[in-house]
Amino acid sequence: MDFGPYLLLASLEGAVGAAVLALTALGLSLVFGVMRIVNVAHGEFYMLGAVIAWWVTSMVGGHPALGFVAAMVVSPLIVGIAAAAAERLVLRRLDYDPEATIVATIGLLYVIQQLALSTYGADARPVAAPIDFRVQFPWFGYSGYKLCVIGASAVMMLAVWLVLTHTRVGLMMRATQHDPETARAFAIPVDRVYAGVFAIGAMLAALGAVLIVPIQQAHYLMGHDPLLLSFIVVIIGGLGSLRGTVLAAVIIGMSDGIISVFFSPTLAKILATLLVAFVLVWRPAGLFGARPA
Amino acid sequence: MSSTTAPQAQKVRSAITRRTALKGLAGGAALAAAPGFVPYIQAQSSAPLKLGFQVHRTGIGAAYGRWYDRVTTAAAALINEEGGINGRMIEIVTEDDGTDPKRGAEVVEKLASQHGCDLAFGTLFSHVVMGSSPRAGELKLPYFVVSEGHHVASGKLNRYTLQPGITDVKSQVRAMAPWVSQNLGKKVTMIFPDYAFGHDHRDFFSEAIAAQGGEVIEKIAIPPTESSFTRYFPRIPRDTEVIYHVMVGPGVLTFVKELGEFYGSGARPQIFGFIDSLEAVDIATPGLEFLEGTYFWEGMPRYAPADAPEYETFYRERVGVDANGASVSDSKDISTYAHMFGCWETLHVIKAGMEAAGYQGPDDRVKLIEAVEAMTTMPAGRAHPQGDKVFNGKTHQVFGHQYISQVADAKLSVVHTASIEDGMYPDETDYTAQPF
Amino acid sequence: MSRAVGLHIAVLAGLALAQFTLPEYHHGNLARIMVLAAFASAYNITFGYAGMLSLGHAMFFGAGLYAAGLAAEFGGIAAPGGLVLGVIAGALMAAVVGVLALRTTGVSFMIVTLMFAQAAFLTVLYFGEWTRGDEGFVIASDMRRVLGLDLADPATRYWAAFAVFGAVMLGSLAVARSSFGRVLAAIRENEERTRMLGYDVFRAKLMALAVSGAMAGAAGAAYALLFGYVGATFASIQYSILPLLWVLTGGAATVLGPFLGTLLMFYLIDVSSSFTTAHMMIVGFALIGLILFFPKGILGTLRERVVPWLP
Amino acid sequence: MAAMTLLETHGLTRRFGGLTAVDGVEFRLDEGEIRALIGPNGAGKTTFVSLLSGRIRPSAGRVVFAGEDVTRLPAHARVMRGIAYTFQITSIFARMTLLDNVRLAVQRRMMRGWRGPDARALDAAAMAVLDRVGLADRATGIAGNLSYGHQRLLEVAMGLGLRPRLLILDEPTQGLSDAEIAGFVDLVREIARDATVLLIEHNMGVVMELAHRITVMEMGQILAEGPPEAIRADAEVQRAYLGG
Repeated sequence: MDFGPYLLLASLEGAVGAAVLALTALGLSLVFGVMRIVNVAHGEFYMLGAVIAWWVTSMVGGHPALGFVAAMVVSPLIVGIAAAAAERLVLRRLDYDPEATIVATIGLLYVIQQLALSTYGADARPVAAPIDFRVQFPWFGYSGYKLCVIGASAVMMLAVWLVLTHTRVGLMMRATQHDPETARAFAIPVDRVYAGVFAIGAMLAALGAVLIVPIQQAHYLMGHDPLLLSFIVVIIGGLGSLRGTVLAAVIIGMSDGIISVFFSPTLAKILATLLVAFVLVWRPAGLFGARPA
Repeated sequence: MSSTTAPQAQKVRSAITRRTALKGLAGGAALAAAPGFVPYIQAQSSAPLKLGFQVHRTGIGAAYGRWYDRVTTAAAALINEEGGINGRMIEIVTEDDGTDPKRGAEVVEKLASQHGCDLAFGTLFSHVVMGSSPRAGELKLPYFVVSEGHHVASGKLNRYTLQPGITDVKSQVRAMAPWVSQNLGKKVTMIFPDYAFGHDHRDFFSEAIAAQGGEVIEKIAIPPTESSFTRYFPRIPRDTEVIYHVMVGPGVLTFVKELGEFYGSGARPQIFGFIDSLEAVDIATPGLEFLEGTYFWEGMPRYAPADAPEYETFYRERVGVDANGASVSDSKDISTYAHMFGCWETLHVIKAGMEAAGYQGPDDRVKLIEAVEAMTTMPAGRAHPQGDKVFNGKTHQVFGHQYISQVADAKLSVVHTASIEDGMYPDETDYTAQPF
Repeated sequence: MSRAVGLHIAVLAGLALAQFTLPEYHHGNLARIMVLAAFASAYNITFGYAGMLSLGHAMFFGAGLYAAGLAAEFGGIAAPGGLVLGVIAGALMAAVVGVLALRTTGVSFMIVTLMFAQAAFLTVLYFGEWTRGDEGFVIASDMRRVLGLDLADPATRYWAAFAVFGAVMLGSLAVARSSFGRVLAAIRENEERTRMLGYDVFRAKLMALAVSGAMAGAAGAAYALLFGYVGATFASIQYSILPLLWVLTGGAATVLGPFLGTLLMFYLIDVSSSFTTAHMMIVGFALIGLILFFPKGILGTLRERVVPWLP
Repeated sequence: MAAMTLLETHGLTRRFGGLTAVDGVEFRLDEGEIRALIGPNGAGKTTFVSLLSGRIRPSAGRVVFAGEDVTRLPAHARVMRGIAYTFQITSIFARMTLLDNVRLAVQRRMMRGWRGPDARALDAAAMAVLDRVGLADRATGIAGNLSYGHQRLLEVAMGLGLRPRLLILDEPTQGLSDAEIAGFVDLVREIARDATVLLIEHNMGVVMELAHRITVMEMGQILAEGPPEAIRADAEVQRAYLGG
């Protein structure tokens, strides 16, 4: 294929990847920003979102879109409740100690994964796309649903941004992020904010998963990759910086598509991983994050 | 620890004469037909024979493991119904290896030392085979793998490791080359996962197609952690006549769907894939319509042919699979039909080998291996529903027919059956020269 | 000889004697557990004593594993040489990673080590021509010999594992009781204060990481040579998390904790896998339960309540 | 006192973003003296001593200690040259015993490479230091259980364990009772017999009682310097600091 169309395709692919990644990483970033903890089980919430989406769509009959819309609502809701429960039962008791939280969420990762294996099984199962049309370019065809994913993700991120900046809930979150002690003094229920943020973080991952599941399949080990990529994005974007996260997701998503045009893909992955390590070593606040005081 | 060594050495010697005698009996069928042929009678035990089954119940191999498990259970039930082996029932002792080579080695130890199994069998994923096989060799435990890896025939493993139930990847791939080059095209682009299994395909097929006057013009290796594939497709050269794809793991369906989207309704090269890319996946899944008219390698045809022989139907029935390759209890639960017969046939080879060796207990393990090594041809039948086979005792590897099927009306139908000879290649090792 | 040293000698003596009484299966298990416990002990040096939570120790274990494996496969270097190479490879890798990663602390340190380990894992796959990637390769049996003894022989294997574990455990004990060990503990408790007492904190941490890397490399090389298989699985993330689990179970910053933790988790999985496929769930619950109720692990809790002199 | 110069700075400057916390400071400290550093909050005193001890790097300027330019030396190397620093906010090893706390300091002085001194010599030296600050009878207690005043003393003891040539005390009497302050003053006098002391202090009674000379900082610069009487009389200091 000629270089031009090739690049177009790589960019389209990159944009789809970036759209889902941004949503998922946003969840991780929000949790890190407000609660100062790293949720290693984030990828499993993503997986859970996909698995529940499969369940919902297979129970709802009729047009695939019906099941998909139901999944859009039900899946994040269940995942959010599960996350809030985990926050209550485990993280709060650890007093959100960063290292203890990592250990506990590793444990959570195994528990959720195994739960999925024993109930949902080991197969990768597809979910029908809510809309079925293909865009035929002169050089190649492209899934119309994928283009919709980009739009849907953008809308959802906009919604998150609006909630954070224009609502009382968002204000409480930002106040808690800024200084939990002072927030408490202003009668902000910090405990509930934490539980809420943790749930919302997981729900964003679940939303990303529902969007992806008509493209990829639900599988009990699918959480691994989004976790690593989200890590990368959140770090490059600056820990806790939401704008940085979205920006980094676009950069990583797009470059992942384009780098592999030039390098052996495995080599490209090695380079990308090393890049993240070096960014953290030399700019601990990430590329777009504020420099630490 | 190895207190059995000395007495074993003597039995080896007495077994050699037996083996010479067996050779005259021309193979598995005769052996199976003569269960009473035991030159000397050992103390008969009525306790069941314990066959250790190393299965992938968790980890990346779990989807395959489930069907290996079902087929093994069905085969064992059949063997027991028919009177067991040497008059003894068989008991399958199952241990999950987590599709992990470390746990695999531990499981082999556990089966041998704790459960006191007579042998171990059933491993699929190559890395688990590689991790476990040295331990089996050290424990002197016969280890029958069902992996289709080339590791056994390459000589990298040991005398205790055999693969008599399924053809290895080198043979499968070579058997495809003549038909592909004659019917689909000579300029091939390969898409494969960037690790050992994919590299085997790459190397063996490149060699085989070159021998047919064809050529691999592009090799696209996809990292094993990849979950979206479209961006690799532009690397397929325009003058490609055949795309050869083989993917494994949970991302396979995405891969095939995206390949379809990429070509869409436009002109496309011929597409030939290994069914590994769609094992346990329904061909009628939405998004796979474009596969209509493309070709697949199948280890054993998933959709029952109209003229299926009695033994094929019998096997299908016993393992609980319908004519479309799905579970009889759930039509959405597609089997790993192209591979799982290996467990069935392996158990029957074990049965034939044990009967030929007059196997009574762990002291006869060497005799069992020698008996299997002595096998040559295995005729198609209830014990070998996939078709007749030739076993190479030197390389411990079996060779069988391979099938090429075309997708038509969202079903696979066989268009070519490769001969066993198409998949033959020169021996790379001689395990029989190794001491026990 | 203090009672602390006495206790450790007694444990080693017990392990040496155990091999004459254990049934075959547990005999083999214990050999494996000792090698893995050496890996856990290596992890304990950085995590337990120096307070650095690494999520990348699989790369040091892997460095030792591949150093020994590749040396045997392509260099014709047999077991003792392979072990030495493994130690060097582990230490070297740790030193290089340390120089970079130690510029960060806390969560950043975890992620940097995780990323380096992931890059190392992918590198193994990338050079599949030599490593055979995920499938790995089997080490020829004539490479697995020490002084004419076959490492595949159960007794020899047990003694070799015992030697590696004994050396690593005594090394840990020496570190724990040395002035270097006290400095590491000081860094763990209060890094800034330690610096202002004149200690080169960076160098001390680097040294701890290198020692840990050397030990992990020894364990990796021993694993390759004793069990005959080298594969990418051992460099994957899972093998960075396992030593954390083992150390947490047994007790961080205790010399015997890593062994106890490895032993218990091994049998927990081994026994539970006989009746459930959900053994990883048990691991998950164990991690959560430990961090919630016994953050100091078994021996750490014991030390706090009963035997304060435990090193 | 025909003293030699122990420490001097030339044009020492530290900027944080747009803020210049320490601005071109020229400073000299004689061996054997007790110097007090005073100034209003935010004058840059803690930043200044942090530059001396090496905890933070200067943006410009030089630090010379005992004739050697130590500007580029990291903190731990300066400690080895003889600059000890006690933190403004108590910083001890709270989960260790007092003896262990002091041992760590003493050990550093007695170490050769990573080889420490033998246990008996180390214990004796550490006990001697604890005795000097009056904490010997609590040696086996856990540091974190001490009262605040005693923790301050332990912090000084760690400084002493290093046998420094220059001991920098950052607000050592903050939060102490009057009786504790009196004891502390005696202790500093005693320390000053074989070390130079630079102390940041807000308690003017302590300053006047202890200091040989006083340096007054304001807005990152040295406003005045001289013996206590002169500073007390200095109108500018009065305005800037004492009464405003």
